[in-house]
Formats: sequence, structure tokens, C-alpha cells
Amino acid sequence: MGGFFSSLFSGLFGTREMRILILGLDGAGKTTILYRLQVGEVVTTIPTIGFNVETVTYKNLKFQVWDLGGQTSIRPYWRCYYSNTDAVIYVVDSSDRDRMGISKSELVAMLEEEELKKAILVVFANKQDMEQAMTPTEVANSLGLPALKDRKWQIFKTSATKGTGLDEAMEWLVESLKSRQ
Amino acid sequence: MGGFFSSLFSGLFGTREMRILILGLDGAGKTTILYRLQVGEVVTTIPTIGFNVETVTYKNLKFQVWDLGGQTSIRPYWRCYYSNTDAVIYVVDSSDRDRMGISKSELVAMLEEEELKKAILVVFANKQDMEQAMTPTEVANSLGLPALKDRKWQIFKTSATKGTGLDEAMEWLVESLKSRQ
Amino acid sequence: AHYNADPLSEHTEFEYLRKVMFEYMMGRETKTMAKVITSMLKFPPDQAQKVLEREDSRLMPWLR
Amino acid sequence: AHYNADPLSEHTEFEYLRKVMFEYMMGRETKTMAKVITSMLKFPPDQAQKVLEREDSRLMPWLR
Ligand SMILES: Nc1nc2c(ncn2[C@@H]2O[C@H](COP(=O)(O)OP(=O)(O)OP(=O)(O)O)[C@@H](O)[C@H]2O)c(=O)[nH]1
Ligand SMILES: Nc1nc2c(ncn2[C@@H]2O[C@H](COP(=O)(O)OP(=O)(O)OP(=O)(O)O)[C@@H](O)[C@H]2O)c(=O)[nH]1
Ligand SMILES: [Mg+2]
Ligand SMILES: [Mg+2]
Repeated sequence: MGGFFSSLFSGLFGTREMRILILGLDGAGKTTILYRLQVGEVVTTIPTIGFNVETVTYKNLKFQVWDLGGQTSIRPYWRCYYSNTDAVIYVVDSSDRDRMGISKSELVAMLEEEELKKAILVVFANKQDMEQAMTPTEVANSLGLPALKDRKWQIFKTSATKGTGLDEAMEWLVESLKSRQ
Repeated sequence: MGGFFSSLFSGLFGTREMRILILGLDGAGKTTILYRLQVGEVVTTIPTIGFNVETVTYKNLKFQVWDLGGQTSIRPYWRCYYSNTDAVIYVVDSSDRDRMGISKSELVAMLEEEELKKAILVVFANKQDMEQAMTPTEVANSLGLPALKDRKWQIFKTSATKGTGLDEAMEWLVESLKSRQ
Repeated sequence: AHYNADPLSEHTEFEYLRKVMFEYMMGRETKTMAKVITSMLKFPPDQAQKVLEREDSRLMPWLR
Repeated sequence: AHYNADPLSEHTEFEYLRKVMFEYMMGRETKTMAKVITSMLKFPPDQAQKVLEREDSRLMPWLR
């Protein structure tokens, strides 16, 4: 990028805090990921009944990151948080084969929402350190990602506890946000 | 009353809206009474789940009158409304002999509250138009009113639907509020 | 709303909470409504206190 | 909180409502919190709209 428009753009980009939601079923590792990103450490978590919201700085960019509780009874309220969201980090427990279908339904319902039409999607195939973990390709297929239309998306294999894969994913996310028109 | 202090007092009295609560068991006639006082008519009521609050003008005095729902499950929240209350109108269905004991317990609990220590109590022995209605004396005894200490109180027989007795009761209330030191 | 076994009374409490919540959100009698809400939702004492103190400072901004 | 038969999930919703309510009452992210509250308490559409409009005018007083 270069020239007047790009500098105008990066100027705007620099001032507005990007809004990112971390979504996914309960136990997928959302809260662990949030604090990995924020403080670089593994924190001890309890199920999130409500949400955590933190300012995360990555490559000099500021993100307001919302980590919403994923239990069944409170999932219907995810949609109350969608407005003005720039990107969704969708977290999947890659070892939880039984609930991959539920995870897909929630993802599909989410992507149908008008308010998220322009949001970038990055899927974390998390818990890759576990033996029975599905590969990112398997996860992508289970979630029906290849069939997505009009959506900028990417999947990454991560382990929030070991701290692997998060950097690559965030790198891609930052670049995607920057290069949006 | 006369002289400097009394005119200062009535000056203050004239500016501040008195706060009055109408309390009593469900179905006692509280909402019927509120609108009788406000618009002079019998309105059709439904059980109050919540409250009604109206400004009632009586003899050129303005009252903010709160009518709180009296059903069992929401009675515990009466106490949230006690602060700054000048008087309580406690309404009893005089024909509801079975629940006179419950009505007494609620009254006693209410009068024990610190925030109501200085509140004037006026009991409406309501539904006097009904054949099986207890007399005001019977109601007073059932509620244990004669044993009250440090409390300005009075009981009146009323019929909110017929509109009888309300004037005398309000008259007494106004005078009592005026003559408080 | 769920701390009572009787479904009907639960319904009453739910409706009551909604009514009180609406008044609060519309900015009417917020101090009183806040008392009801913190009490119905069983706020822990420290949180209830914070909320009520905030109501006071909204009502009397010169005390801030 | 009572529109689900499973007591455990009811408890979750109750706790969730309390959390969201606290944030709302402390004046944090009130627009988002208002959406959750009106949705959990099943406000009728006209009331929900009034509440959300009021949030907008709180956030952007120059639009009043
Ligand atoms: N083995 C392994 N465990 C993980 C990983 N990420 C998270 N966990 C663990 O999974 C459990 C749930 O993690 P949380 O971060 O609390 O899950 P959550 O998605 O926030 O769950 P809710 O708040 O209920 O929606 C915790 O015990 C984490 O330590 C991972 O990459 N590998
Ligand atoms: N016969 C008779 N009926 C009355 C009288 N006052 C009220 N009622 C009736 O009693 C019923 C209950 O009256 P409300 O005013 O709704 O009772 P409430 O005390 O507000 O009840 P909650 O809102 O549930 O606490 C209605 O049908 C009224 O018309 C009265 O003096 N005589
Ligand atoms: Mg969590
Ligand atoms: Mg009533």
C-alpha cells in the first residue's frame, strides 16, 4: 500500500479500536486464549458466566476483545454483542468430536446475522496438543468452512495452553483487517 | 399553630411532595383506592405486578402515592421503597378473615423497619360494603394495633368501590402530617 | 426468579423484575428501582453498595 | 430465568443476568448490556425499542 489513501486509512486504523469477539462452545478455550493474547500467560479459568472484555495490543494495534461465555443457555445472547464487530475468533476444541456438529450449527447461525456480514472470521482449531485432536482440515470440513461465501476466513491450529499457533493466527488477522477496503 | 416557626414549617410543607405508600395483601383494594383518590372513580384493576405511582392532590397538598403489588412473592420487595416515606396507608380486606393473621405479620414486619420509624400509619378497613366484613374494631384488634408503641396511627372503615370513608381517612392523614413536629 | 419452587410465583417475579427494570432503564426513580433490582438478583453486598453509591452520585452530582 | 426447565441452566442464566445488570448499572457498555437485558427479560418490542433509543441518546446527546 502507498499514497494518500493508504495513509489516510492507516491513520483511521490507528485511531479506532478494533472490536473482536471470541466465540465458541463452552470449554473450547476462549478465556484461556484471551489472556494468552493479553498477558502472554496461561491463566486458570472457570466457566465464563457473562463475559470478559480486555484491551489487547498486538503489533501496536489496539483491539477491544470480548470473550463471551459459551454455555448452551447463554449462547442465545451472543447476538446482542455483534454490532460493530470487525472480526470473530471462533474457537473449537479439536478433540471434542461429539460436539463438532453443535459447534457448526452455532457458527452457521452466527454467520447468517446481518450485523456480522462484514466481519472477518478466524477459526482456532484449538487443543492441538491433545492426542485425539482432529486436524485443521478435518475441523474446517466439519464446520463447513469450504462452502462459505462472501466471507474472508482462515483456520489455524492452536494450543492455547502450550501457546502454539496463536501468533500466526493473529498475524493473519491483523493483515486481513488492515487490507480490508 | 402560629408564629415564625409554624409559618416556616408550612412553607417547607408546601414545597416538598409528601411520599405515601399504599401497602396490604393482594386483592385488598390498594389500586382501587389509589385511583379513587386520584381521579375520584372506580377503575377496573388487575393484580399489580410492579407498582403504580401517581401524584395525588388533596386539599391543595401534593402527594406522591405509591401503590405496590401485594402478592406473596413480591411482598419482600416492599422494603426497597421505604426510604423517605411520610405515611403508610395499610389496606385490609375486612371480609378476608382467613388472611387477617398474614396481614398482621406483614404489618408488624413493616413497622419494625428503621426507615419507617417516623411514618404515620393509617389503616383502611376496606370492603365494608361486604356482608361478612369485620368491624374496624375487630380489624384493629386482629392486627394488634392497640399494642403499637411510638406510632401515630388511626383506622378507618372504607369501601373503595362505594367511595365511603376515604375522605375522613385522608382528612385525618393530612392533619397528622401537618401537625408532625 | 428461580429461587422459588412455585412456577406461578416465579412468573410473577419475572414480570415484576421486567417492570422495575424498564423503569430503571428509562431513568425513573432509579435509586428505588436499583434497590429492588439488586435485591431480586441477589447482588453480593459489595456490588449492591457500589451500585447504590453510584445512584447517589448520579442524583447529587455535587457530592462527587 | 425461568423459561427453561433445567435448573442448572436456569442458575447460569440468573448469574449471567446479574453480571450483565451490574455492568449496566455501573455505566459500562450500556448499549450492549441493554440489548442483553431486554432480550433475557423478554421485553415487549416497543419497550425494548424505547430503552435502546434512550441508550443512543445517552451516548450521542447531540442527536437529541
Ligand atoms: N489441552 C488443552 N487444554 C486447553 C487448551 N485451551 C484451553 N484448555 C483448557 O480447557 C478448559 C476450558 O478452557 P476455557 O478457556 O475456560 O474455556 P472457554 O471456552 O472460555 O469456556 P466457557 O467460558 O465455558 O465458554 C480449561 O481447563 C483450559 O485450561 C488447549 O489448547 N489444550
Ligand atoms: N366489594 C368491594 N370490592 C372492592 C373494594 N375495593 C376493591 N375491591 C375489589 O377488590 C378487587 C381487588 O382490588 P385491587 O385494587 O386490584 O386490589 P390490590 O390491593 O391492588 O391487589 P394487588 O394489586 O394484587 O396487590 C377488585 O375486584 C376490586 O374491585 C371494596 O371496598 N369493596
Ligand atoms: Mg470462558
Ligand atoms: Mg393493585
